[in-house]
Amino acid sequence: MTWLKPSWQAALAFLLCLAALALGAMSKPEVAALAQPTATIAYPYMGAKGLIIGLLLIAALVSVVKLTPIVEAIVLFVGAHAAAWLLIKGIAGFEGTALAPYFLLLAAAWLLAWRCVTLLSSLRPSESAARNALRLVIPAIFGAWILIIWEAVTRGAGIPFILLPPPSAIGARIANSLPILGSDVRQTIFKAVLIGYVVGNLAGFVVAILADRVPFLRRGLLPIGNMVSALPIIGVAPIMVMWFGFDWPSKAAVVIIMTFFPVLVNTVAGLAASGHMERDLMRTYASGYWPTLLKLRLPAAMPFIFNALKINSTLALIGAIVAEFFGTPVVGMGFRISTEVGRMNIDMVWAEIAVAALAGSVFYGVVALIERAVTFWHPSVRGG
Amino acid sequence: MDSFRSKIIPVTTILAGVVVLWYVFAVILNAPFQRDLDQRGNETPGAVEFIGKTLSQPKPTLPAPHQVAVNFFENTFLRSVTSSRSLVYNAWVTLSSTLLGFGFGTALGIVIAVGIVHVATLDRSLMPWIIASQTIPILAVAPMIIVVLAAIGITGLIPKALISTYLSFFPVAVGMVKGLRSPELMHLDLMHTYNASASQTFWKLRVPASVPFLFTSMKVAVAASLVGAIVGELPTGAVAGIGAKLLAGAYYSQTIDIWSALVAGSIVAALLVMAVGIAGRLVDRAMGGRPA
Amino acid sequence: MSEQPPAVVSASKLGLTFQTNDGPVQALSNVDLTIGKGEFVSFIGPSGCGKTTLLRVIADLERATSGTISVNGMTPEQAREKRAYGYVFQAAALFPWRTIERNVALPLEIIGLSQAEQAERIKRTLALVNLAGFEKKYPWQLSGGMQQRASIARALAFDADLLLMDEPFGALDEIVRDHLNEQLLDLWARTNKTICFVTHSIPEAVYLSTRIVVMSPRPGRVTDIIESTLPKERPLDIRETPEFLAIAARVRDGLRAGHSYDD
Amino acid sequence: MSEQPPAVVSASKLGLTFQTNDGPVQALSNVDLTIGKGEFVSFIGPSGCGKTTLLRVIADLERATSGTISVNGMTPEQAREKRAYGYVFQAAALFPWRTIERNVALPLEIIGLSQAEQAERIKRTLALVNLAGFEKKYPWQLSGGMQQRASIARALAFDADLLLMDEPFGALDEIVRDHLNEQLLDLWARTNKTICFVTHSIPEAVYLSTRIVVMSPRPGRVTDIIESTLPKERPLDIRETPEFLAIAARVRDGLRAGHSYDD
Amino acid sequence: ADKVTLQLKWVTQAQFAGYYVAKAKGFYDAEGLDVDIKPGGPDIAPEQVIAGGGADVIVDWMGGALAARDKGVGLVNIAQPFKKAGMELVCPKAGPIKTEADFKGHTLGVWFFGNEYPFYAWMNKIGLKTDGGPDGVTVLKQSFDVQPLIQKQADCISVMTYNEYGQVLDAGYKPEDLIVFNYSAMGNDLLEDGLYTLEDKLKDPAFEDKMVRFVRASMKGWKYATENTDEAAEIVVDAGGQDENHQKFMMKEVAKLIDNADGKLIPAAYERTAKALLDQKIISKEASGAYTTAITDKAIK
Ligand SMILES: Nc1ncnc2c1ncn2[C@@H]1O[C@H](COP(=O)(O)OP(=O)(O)OP(=O)(O)O)[C@@H](O)[C@H]1O
Ligand SMILES: Nc1ncnc2c1ncn2[C@@H]1O[C@H](COP(=O)(O)OP(=O)(O)OP(=O)(O)O)[C@@H](O)[C@H]1O
Ligand SMILES: Cc1ncc(C[n+]2csc(CCO)c2C)c(N)n1
Ligand SMILES: [Mg+2]
Ligand SMILES: [Mg+2]
Repeated sequence: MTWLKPSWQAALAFLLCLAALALGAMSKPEVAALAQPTATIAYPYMGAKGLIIGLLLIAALVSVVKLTPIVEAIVLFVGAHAAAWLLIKGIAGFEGTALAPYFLLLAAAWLLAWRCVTLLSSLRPSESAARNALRLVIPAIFGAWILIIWEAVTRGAGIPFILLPPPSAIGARIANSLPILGSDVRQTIFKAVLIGYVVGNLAGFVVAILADRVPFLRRGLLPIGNMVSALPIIGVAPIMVMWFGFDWPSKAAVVIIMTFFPVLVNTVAGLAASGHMERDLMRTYASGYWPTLLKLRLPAAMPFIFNALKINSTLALIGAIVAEFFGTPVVGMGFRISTEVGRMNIDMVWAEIAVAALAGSVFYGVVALIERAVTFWHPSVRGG
Repeated sequence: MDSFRSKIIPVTTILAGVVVLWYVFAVILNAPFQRDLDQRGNETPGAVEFIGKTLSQPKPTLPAPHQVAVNFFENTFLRSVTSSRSLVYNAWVTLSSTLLGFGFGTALGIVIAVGIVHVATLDRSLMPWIIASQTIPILAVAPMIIVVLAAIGITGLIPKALISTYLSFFPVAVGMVKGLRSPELMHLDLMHTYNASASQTFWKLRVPASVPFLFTSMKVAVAASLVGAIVGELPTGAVAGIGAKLLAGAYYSQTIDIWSALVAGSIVAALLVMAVGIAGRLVDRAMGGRPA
Repeated sequence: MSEQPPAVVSASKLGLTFQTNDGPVQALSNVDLTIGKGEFVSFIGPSGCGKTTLLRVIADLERATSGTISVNGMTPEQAREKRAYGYVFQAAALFPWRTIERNVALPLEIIGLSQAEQAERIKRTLALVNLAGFEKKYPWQLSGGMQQRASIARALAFDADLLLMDEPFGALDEIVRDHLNEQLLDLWARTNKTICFVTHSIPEAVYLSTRIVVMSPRPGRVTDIIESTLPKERPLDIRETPEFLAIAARVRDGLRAGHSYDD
Repeated sequence: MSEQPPAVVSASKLGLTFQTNDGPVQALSNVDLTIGKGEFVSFIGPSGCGKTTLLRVIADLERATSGTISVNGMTPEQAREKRAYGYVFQAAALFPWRTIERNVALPLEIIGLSQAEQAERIKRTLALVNLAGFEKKYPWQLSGGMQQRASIARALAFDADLLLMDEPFGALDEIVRDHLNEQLLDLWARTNKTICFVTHSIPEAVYLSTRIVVMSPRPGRVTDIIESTLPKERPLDIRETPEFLAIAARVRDGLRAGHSYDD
Repeated sequence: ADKVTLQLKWVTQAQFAGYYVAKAKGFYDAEGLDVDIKPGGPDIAPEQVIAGGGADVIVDWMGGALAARDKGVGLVNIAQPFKKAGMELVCPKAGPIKTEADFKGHTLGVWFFGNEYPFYAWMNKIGLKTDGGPDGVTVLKQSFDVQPLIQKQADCISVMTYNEYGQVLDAGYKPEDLIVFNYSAMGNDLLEDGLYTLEDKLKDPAFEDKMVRFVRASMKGWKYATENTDEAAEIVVDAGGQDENHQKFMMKEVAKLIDNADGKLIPAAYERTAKALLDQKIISKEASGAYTTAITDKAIK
């Protein structure tokens, strides 16, 4: 028994800090300043370098000491995030001048955050409030680090704004373009996506049932259904614009075509998923086609059908957005994206993408919640 | 083969129905333009002649099936398969990046699913971000991906295949997470009593149990992968492939070309999906699947 | 009612061969059997001899490959479509997405009973199998024996004139089993149902049946049919009478004769 | 070996409560039990009394919510990780995508036996349960009893020192059951395994066991533990001896006392 | 030979014939250059490609280049082969629009992706709102083809003289059936196809010399193309251009925009372009240093 416990993340973070110390200067101006000690050259991290490295080293050290996981997680959380904050704040005004130690320290902070997430996900609190909090905190830290690394790297390495703007710029853009984003969301999501999603899923479902009910259609419709599967949006979108006009109905039509196939395939597979004995049971009741479908085969098919609904929740969004590249009124998320790329307002493009990602995640989350409620009996939900 | 023969009649009947409907719509959709044209030319054709004209416009709104068929036939059988105008050649270009992307995508999807099922950290943190990633419109980021990859010297098949990968891994990941979690609890308990390692439980129980989910997801994924390959052809200069044909057709309003490229794409899709289906049935049979 | 009760099940030269990946398996061969209305017939025989298969043929879940069979004078298919029988499977076959009471309600919904009638039958049959209080539980929250009892309740609630029961009491303890045996006899006596009952327990078969069909394995044949001479009224302690034991001995001999073990 | 055989299973004040949608269900309460090495302990009790749950706690498939339990002096988890026991589930739990012989091979693959050793064990155990000739069949091609026997073969092939068997012979006819009872006793005598055995058959429990644990339902409690005075050598006809019948009667009384039926 | 990568703004077509001719005729080889011509596509932004290091020089419209410059990508115009703009708005005579005064309340098709600036500058100039209200015009984002006109989804659509205008004619319209608003003719034109490179790289004399040679050979290509339009169109088709007849039409029309093939930028046109962009807040500050005549001065003597 010792009071130490090993953690490869902490050890590696420790090494990275030492390497950063050994390499010295954090940025090009600092090199210049060191080369000409007499001149007064401003450079980043004049005072903060020691603080950053110190924070990281302390957090790394504390995390190998046997503590309660909560305390350790808090220390890691504070250390990693404070260091990251100092790093990003320090580079302001010196974008594109960062040298290796900057990235090493960033990596060290990230490793500690990783260790923190690992710790948190191994916690099994008994109160449900704490469990729910963890459910949110873990993906939040993970996501925050995607943003932190993105911000630090784009700024540190000076990646051109029109290739990839830092998240802070995107955030600022979102904050002051809310009305535009709102009207785009209304046009694309509340009209095209939702209507297309509902109709497309229903269509796929109905065709699957038809094919199941009528053997003639099964043999005829399924191969043709397969052909619809890859009607590529770029081919179909212009045609839909021709047929249904410029406004959202043509986009909804594209969404219908895109969402049709996953539901078709999954419903067909799901309808084959009920057990033999259960089907025999229904036969003994001389249960007709529809009662058997309703009471046995559809419930058993639900895990498959929900897979399709989940896949479609993101597919519908992609479809509607991409369809807007091919002729629209001057509103909509796809319209905005393609227009603002042309105007080199890449931050606006990413703002729309961020909104799309958020909307898609909410959409998916809602579908997943309904799935849990409907297929509560399936082993994948009951635990396994 | 027997099942093949039993399919011929239904498929042809339904196709015939589709073709008839198609003709009707072709007349309806092409009529306004024809009327305009006749008006400007001061012509007053009879009904039959008018319908004939709507079905033989060079750039119709909806080409008639025979126009597409002729174009498809010419571009498929009358051109050398190495010609850039041959549909066979273009389909092959698209197919190769589809298959590569599908391979990557399936592998990536499975790896992600395995990670999510086995590693609590990933289960909690990764899934929301994968979902978010899927809502990023590919056509918007595809050019950036291509630019970035070109900057680090990757060009040719791989960038297109990566876009296919991006679209196809998600259905596989979603399906496999479900599939790998679908073994019955008693079977998991059984493996537990043997103190089977995670990898043994994975290979001997989770994988076989996930097979129906895997093949269903792969059908969706292979279709998505084809869409990705076609989309990926645009920002790479659209030099060859079904996507390039679609784009060229769209750019010059050659609707007949568009439709014959669409038909080619659909046939490729149907073949791919059926191939996955057949593979699924073979695997099912090898696993002692009970006839329904 | 006529003097000669009409045959409910009548099979002649019945045979069934399964085609499997490594060759055909003959599960039934040359089965001749007539079951009259109101009879209680038990099937007993070694594991794998074809009892389940025979029941499944009667129920039109399997098609015989030779011979003929009629149920209520019709083909099994017509009889099934007329909802001529209730079936208790060897495994419980409960739907995991339905609570116990909804599982019992399943056949009642299908035949379209009123809500009130459904509720009444559910309550009655669940009480009968001693599962009152477990109405709202899901199948995976019950023990093996409780699941089996729920499946019995489901078949009883269906209330068909012919009951096909495949080892319904296999997973039950002696006391519950005795209780259900009594209940079943009571039900049978009251309602004049015809019951085909697969069991592995010789005392159970003798206690319940008017006739006992002894089968032997591979290919499943009927080796003996034993008419019970016991009265219709059967208290539990009839099982200690010499008459009972004599019949049991005869069944045991029939079984042993057909069995493949030589020890 | 020491004079006092070390406890293989030792439970004290064991309790387990399931949380369900409509309130907690107490499946085990205050179970005190010690099982020594080489014992053959039967568990008997009404359906739903917690026999399966107790076995699952021993096997580390369920975590007790109160009290303590150790297996071979370790926690159940450590014991499981040492592959201390083989388990026969109440249902067969065969993998539908594996043939019978591959199903039996499953645990052998997991512990990493050589192909030859696997083949030998498969052949031996399948013959033991009289399934020779069915190696290449898939589970759905077997009868209920044959599936159960395949699952017994799988557990026996695993060859652990502690065997946990949950109604392994429930779906078998008397003769196969007698045969397997003898085989099991023989195996037990030969190998000095410890066996925990759930059954609903009083004669089976008395015939096999060195000790019989009688349980009563809701919440599952141990109401009686009966030491068998029968010799270790037990021919089948020992079941007609007065000594045997006396023990059986005592078990029956214990069962009846704990039972919820009042009839 | 020195390697040069040229990123086009659109797919291979006669709009870029000068470069394909220069390559096919060996003009680049003669200058010791090995030029890789990368076709563009819908929504591929040449500005992004060059910023990402994927090209040395790009073909771009001035509007896009200035917008990128405003965002910190130091694009500089080194040559301006297209002197006049090819963009115009066409309306069927049978429709409601005869003059600028008729626009109010109607639907006009416009390309976006950086091609919308001339249109908005024009509307700005004649004081029409573009928000779809009754006293403004409704704007449609137009796709690649002329369907909106044929289908009457828009009252007027944008065309390039050398491309979509031909398609309108192909569709059965005769020039006398159409009302045309040509941006150059109205004096509303913004500079179209020019060659742009990064100013940082241009500071390197070796690179500058390479660009001088590149521009010299390219303009030689343009000169040859304008003089031999059919041959140039065939070269384009060989390089992957679609539809030979259409390319021949396009080459003839493009030739009208080239004018003298000296690639020299006209500062007045530049000023007008820059001002229009600033007025519309496409760029946030006055553009400066966005072009240099040094290259063309050295290339074409
Ligand atoms: N997963 C579960 N969730 C909730 N309750 C459960 C669960 N498993 C078992 N129970 C309850 O625990 C009690 C004991 O069940 P157990 O399976 O141990 O009974 P058993 O003695 O094995 O009965 P049987 O002889 O019928 O198999 C039962 O009342 C059952 O309803
Ligand atoms: N679907 C099937 N395919 C192939 N063979 C089968 C099938 N079903 C049953 N059999 C075979 O038919 C024979 C009889 O099986 P059946 O289920 O009728 O036995 P049983 O008498 O009910 O036995 P048990 O008492 O064990 O349930 C067995 O040898 C079995 O292997
Ligand atoms: C999305 C989009 N749609 C249409 C065009 C039309 N277009 C084709 S070529 C050309 C001239 C510039 O090269 C123009 C304006 C475009 N560029 N981008
Ligand atoms: Mg059976
Ligand atoms: Mg049990």
